[in-house]
Amino acid sequence: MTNNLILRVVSKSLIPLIIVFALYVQFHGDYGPGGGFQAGVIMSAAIILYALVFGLDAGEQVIPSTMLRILASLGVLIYAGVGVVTLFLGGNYLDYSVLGGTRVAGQHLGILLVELGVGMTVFSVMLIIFFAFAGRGRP
Amino acid sequence: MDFIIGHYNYWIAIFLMMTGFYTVISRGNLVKKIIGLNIFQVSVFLLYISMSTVKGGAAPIITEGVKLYSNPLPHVLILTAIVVGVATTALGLALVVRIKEAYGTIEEDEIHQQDHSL
Amino acid sequence: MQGHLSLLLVIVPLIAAPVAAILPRGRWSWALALMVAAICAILAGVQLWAVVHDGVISYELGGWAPPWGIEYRIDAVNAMVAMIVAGIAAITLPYALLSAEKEIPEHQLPLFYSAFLLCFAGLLGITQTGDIFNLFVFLEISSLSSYALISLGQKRQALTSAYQYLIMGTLGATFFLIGVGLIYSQTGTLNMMDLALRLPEVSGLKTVHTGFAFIMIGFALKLALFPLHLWLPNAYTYAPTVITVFLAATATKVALYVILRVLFSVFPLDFVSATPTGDLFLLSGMAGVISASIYAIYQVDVKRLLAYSSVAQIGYMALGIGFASSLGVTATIIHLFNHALMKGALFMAVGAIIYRIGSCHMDNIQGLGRQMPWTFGAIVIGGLSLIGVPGTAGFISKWYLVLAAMEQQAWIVVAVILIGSLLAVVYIGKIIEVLYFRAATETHLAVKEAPMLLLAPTWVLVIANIYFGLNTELTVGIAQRAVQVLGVTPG
Amino acid sequence: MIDVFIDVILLAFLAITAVSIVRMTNLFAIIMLFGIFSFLSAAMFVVMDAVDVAFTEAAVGAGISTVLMLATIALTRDHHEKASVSHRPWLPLTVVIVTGAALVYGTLDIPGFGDPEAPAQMHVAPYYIERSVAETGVPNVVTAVLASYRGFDTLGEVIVVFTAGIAVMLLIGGRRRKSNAGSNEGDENDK
Amino acid sequence: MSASTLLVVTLLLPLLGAVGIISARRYPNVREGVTLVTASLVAMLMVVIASRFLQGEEFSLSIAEPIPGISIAFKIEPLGMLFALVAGLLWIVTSIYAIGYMRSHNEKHQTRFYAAFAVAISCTLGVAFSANLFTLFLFYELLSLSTYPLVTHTGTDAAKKAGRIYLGILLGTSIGLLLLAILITWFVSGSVTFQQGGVLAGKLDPAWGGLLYALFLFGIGKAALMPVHRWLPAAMVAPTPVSALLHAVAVVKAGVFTLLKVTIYIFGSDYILGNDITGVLIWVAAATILFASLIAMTKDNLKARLAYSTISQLSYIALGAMLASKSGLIGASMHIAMHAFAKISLFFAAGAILVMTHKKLISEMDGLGRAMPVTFGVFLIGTLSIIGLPLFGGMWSKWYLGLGAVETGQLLLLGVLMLSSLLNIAYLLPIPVRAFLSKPAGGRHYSEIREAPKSILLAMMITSVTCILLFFYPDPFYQLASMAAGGP
Repeated sequence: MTNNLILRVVSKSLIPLIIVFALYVQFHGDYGPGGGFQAGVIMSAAIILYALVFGLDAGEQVIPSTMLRILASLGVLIYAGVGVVTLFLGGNYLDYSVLGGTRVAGQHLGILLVELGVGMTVFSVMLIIFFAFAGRGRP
Repeated sequence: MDFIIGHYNYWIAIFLMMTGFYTVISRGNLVKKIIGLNIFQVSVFLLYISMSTVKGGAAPIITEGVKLYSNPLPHVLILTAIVVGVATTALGLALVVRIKEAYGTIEEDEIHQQDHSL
Repeated sequence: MQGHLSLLLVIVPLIAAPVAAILPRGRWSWALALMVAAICAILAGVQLWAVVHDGVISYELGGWAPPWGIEYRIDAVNAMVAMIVAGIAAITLPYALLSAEKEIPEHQLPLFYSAFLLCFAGLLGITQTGDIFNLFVFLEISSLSSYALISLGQKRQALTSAYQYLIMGTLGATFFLIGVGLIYSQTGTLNMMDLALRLPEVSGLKTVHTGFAFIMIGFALKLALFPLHLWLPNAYTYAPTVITVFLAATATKVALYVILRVLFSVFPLDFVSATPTGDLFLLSGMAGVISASIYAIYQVDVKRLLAYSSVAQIGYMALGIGFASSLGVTATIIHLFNHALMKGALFMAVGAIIYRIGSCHMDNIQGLGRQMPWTFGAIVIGGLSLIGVPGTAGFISKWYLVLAAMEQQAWIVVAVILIGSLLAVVYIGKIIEVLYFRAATETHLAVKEAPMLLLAPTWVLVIANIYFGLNTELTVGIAQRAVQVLGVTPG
Repeated sequence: MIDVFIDVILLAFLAITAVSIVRMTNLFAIIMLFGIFSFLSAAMFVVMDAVDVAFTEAAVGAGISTVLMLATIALTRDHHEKASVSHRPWLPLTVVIVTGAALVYGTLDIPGFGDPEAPAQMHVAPYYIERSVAETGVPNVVTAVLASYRGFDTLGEVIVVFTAGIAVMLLIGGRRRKSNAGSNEGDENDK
Repeated sequence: MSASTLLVVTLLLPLLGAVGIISARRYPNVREGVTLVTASLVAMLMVVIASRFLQGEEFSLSIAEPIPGISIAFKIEPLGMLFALVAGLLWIVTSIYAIGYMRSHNEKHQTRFYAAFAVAISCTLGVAFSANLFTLFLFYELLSLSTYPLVTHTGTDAAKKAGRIYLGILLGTSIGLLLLAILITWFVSGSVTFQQGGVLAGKLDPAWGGLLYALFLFGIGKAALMPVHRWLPAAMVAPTPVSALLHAVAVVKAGVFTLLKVTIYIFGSDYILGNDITGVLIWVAAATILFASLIAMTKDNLKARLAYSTISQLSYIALGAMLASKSGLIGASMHIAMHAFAKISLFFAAGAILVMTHKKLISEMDGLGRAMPVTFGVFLIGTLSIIGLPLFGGMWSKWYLGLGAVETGQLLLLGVLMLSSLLNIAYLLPIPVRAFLSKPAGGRHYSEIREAPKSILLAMMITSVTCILLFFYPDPFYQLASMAAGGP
């Protein structure tokens, strides 16, 4: 189906929208439903769609697997790292209050950061899994 | 009557759980087992969320003038549980793929035959 | 400050895992894992010391006071279990280097060690936490990673065993989740101490009973308590040797710890004693000891034989719980510790044989005892400890267990324990006779003793088996302390 | 009353889907039904004011899981379950019935559906609703609890995802090896 | 050397010997040298310890205390001293014999043989010196394990089968019954330490006392009471020196020794006599004496006959123990020594015959006496000592056993003892007599048959002469025995 013109055009225009939506979900999680996890899934969906339409190799060229592996680890490290930072700033583990000037500011920043970590890991792991399954089928 | 109104939610959730549970322990097809597992878990989520709902309560997003909210804690727990669930599913399916490659089948009893006919 | 220590115990391997995953070489990841395990062992030691000397440690994660935030709460019980887990990991990893390189393809080693660290962190997380849902999360971390690790075994049965374990394990975890949900619906809290406070007033409710039952069944599955043990023999037989060693020595112990915790410190005693829990544990324990030991006798694969003996040993621990007397639980906790030592040593020794000839099937290992005297020695001493010969750690556990049984006038149980030991004599004797008193086949005359890197860790555990058979201040002392903490009524 | 109505309808659909999943043997159809099942439950979550959960369930259950299952049967290339009723069905059936009965027994004195006085609603939860904005400045209480109050759980959750990634890479990462190593040699030792 | 160091050295010496033996496996002569040196050192140490002990020195030592109140500890008391003395003295003799035997019989795995032998001795000493039931049990088990390779030495299927029966019965009874008995003892009395007068008196209802004693009686499989005697005849497939070790030096003696220890220091003779604990059980011993003798008569295989003779002789000791009267205990204790020397002479002779003529069956031995006068001379002496005629050490133990029976008014038992002596005559005496007097079958001459090698002859002479000496100088054994029995 990779040579279906309409499909290509539609998806080309669709993918950016999906990504924007993902970013919205990522950063609007504080106020509405959503957050890093959902955002990660949606973001990965964008890439998966791309890979489905333009072929697996094209998909893997967008984000090489080593890159994914590093991103996945990075996400975890960001999350856990925030905790370590709070430790060094004299708080308990993952006590964001010490991150900013005020408690609330600190909390806000902390939540933002960890959600980012979540998003990264989920996004890249979803892709890792997808590519693993899809790649297994190839001759 | 009130009792039933107040509980049918749980009971149907339990019914769903048991269909999933049954699929897991009675079926021999490895993929279907995993689907059963998913149904089992999703229904457990239903049970949790049923416990969190408050009649006339709003979604737990603080907004002006809303007094009553449903209980956010089970929501959080279930969010985590959902993620755990999908992780398990992915791992399980990956195993199924490998088993298919190694045995050429994903039917439990055929696999047993192969291992014991040796 | 001690709080931070208890936290680091979990966080260090947690942070190390992703790093290990992206390192380019297997050996680098191994070095990292080894370092982490060593650090954790030290931390666990300090924590144990601290707990024994200045009492319970409580740590508020995220700075939120329980029950609103998650709490780490360490007393003598989980401090000891954490010590076992960390210690075994630190002893297993030196062993892992060669063994794993032999059984796992090089390009997978970084991921392998990453998964190992995740499993390790998961188990520690379970022991440390004071929050029952957080416990579930870390349970899943350790479970998922162990499914993956088991599936890496060399034979294809490893895949099916891993799948079987995945299904069983997930069912167990879901049962636990259901139980937690039901309990929550009546108490509105997830913190164990808080639960202990609020359960007495609702302990009459049907919901609480059901919840209790589901939590128990869930972890009985994880513990491989007879008759829910079906996944264990396969998993232990086909997993890579290192993993078998690690899981056999730690995973079931952690599950047992959770059962102890829930049974004695979360739920009120009169509630538990009102239920038939004790008798069920006794029944399953006795059935497990006898039947699993008999199964073990008929095994032809040494790893599998030891796996069945593990089921039997779990039965002994169940007996101790069943008495619900302080003496019984003491025995259980002592055995929990000692069994980690003996099974660790035995599986390591068997692993050394596999390392040399790539199999531990009775037909292939004939007469190897003469070629590999040190390995053989380890098996003999480990076996004696398993049988419970005086002078070994195994004897101590059996001694306390039998005394506990006599205290309850439970003469049948006494008989079962002794019969179990006799059956152990038979299956250990079988291994020893094959290894030493049968002539080695020509092909095996060339086999050399296992390398130092495998022998040293094995013998550390072997010597531990003897040391803790002669000096029990540590084990018994901590066990009795733990029993006080759990608040088991004196028998 | 209307919400009760929707509620009942959804649950009925759920039940129907679940049962037909058990009964059918065409894996492809089963997976599709499962997708529907988790969509329905997502809708159910919305009805029960659990928007975040609904969102996630839709994205994961209906999305990721379904895709993965399809990928799997695409790889394993058999779309039909052997009608394996050969297993004695009464044993699992009894197990299931006993378990179900136990659960129903357990719900008998659980507080009614949506009861605001239920203990679950009384003890810990109110604290979050009252204080989260003041303490974290995040109006979405779920996010606040998820990321801050129970932030450590969420760290665990991320680790779980990561673990799954590692596991899948270990199992089916990289190209398929020609001979499934270890599958055949060494088997003579198993019986 | 201080008392405790002396004790440690004695226990460790054989182990060091074993290490030396293994490390010298390439050089047979060195290896045997090590064996002899170690054995003689041990023998000397025994004599030294015995003399210092008789001068009233205290030997005690505690190594570890695994469970509060239960320690791995050693303490020499008269009975243990007696047993250790016998074992220590006989090891050197056996070693001398073994060297000759193993070489002329050119057996395999000699290193394993000597090493295991040394370990077994060390365990025996551990049993002898143990200060409490726990320590005794520990070494009792180790003794079973360390003798297993000796029993299965030849490695034939028969040997393996024997080995299985051997371990099966010994470990089975010890774990199933003896350990249980120990646990119960601890449970009721809170102590497992051996002490004069026993620990159970007043703690255990006499009704249960008999049951507990039965647990001990059958739990101590090494004492080979019927019906747990099967392992002893089975084990005769082992090489003769091993049989010597089993029958005379270590194993069975460890069994009856344990029984005596339990009787004297756990139950206490007063407790037993006062409550008639052993009233019924004593007949088990009596029955064993008679049945074993009868079975012995039916055996044509020399070693088998000797094995059953051992079983009946052991029951003398068990019987003496259960009489629990002063003389009875003295007799029992002395019989450990007397029977040891007599029986070892018999086995040495049997082994010599086997080595030189490869004859196992008694019926084939007519006239051999002329060809091997020394060997059969030794056999004769052993026989007479077993029977218990004057001029031979065996007489003393029987004498005191008889007295014991009279003291306790058990005249029927006295009858049993006399009857069994007649049976002894019936199944042992014919062997040397026919060997010397009757003609070889088929009228041929054993011109080609010569006496056994020097070392074998030497060993046999030593033991047989000792049998006679023990008649004239029963001290120090008598002294130790009477001390053990709680007399002057």
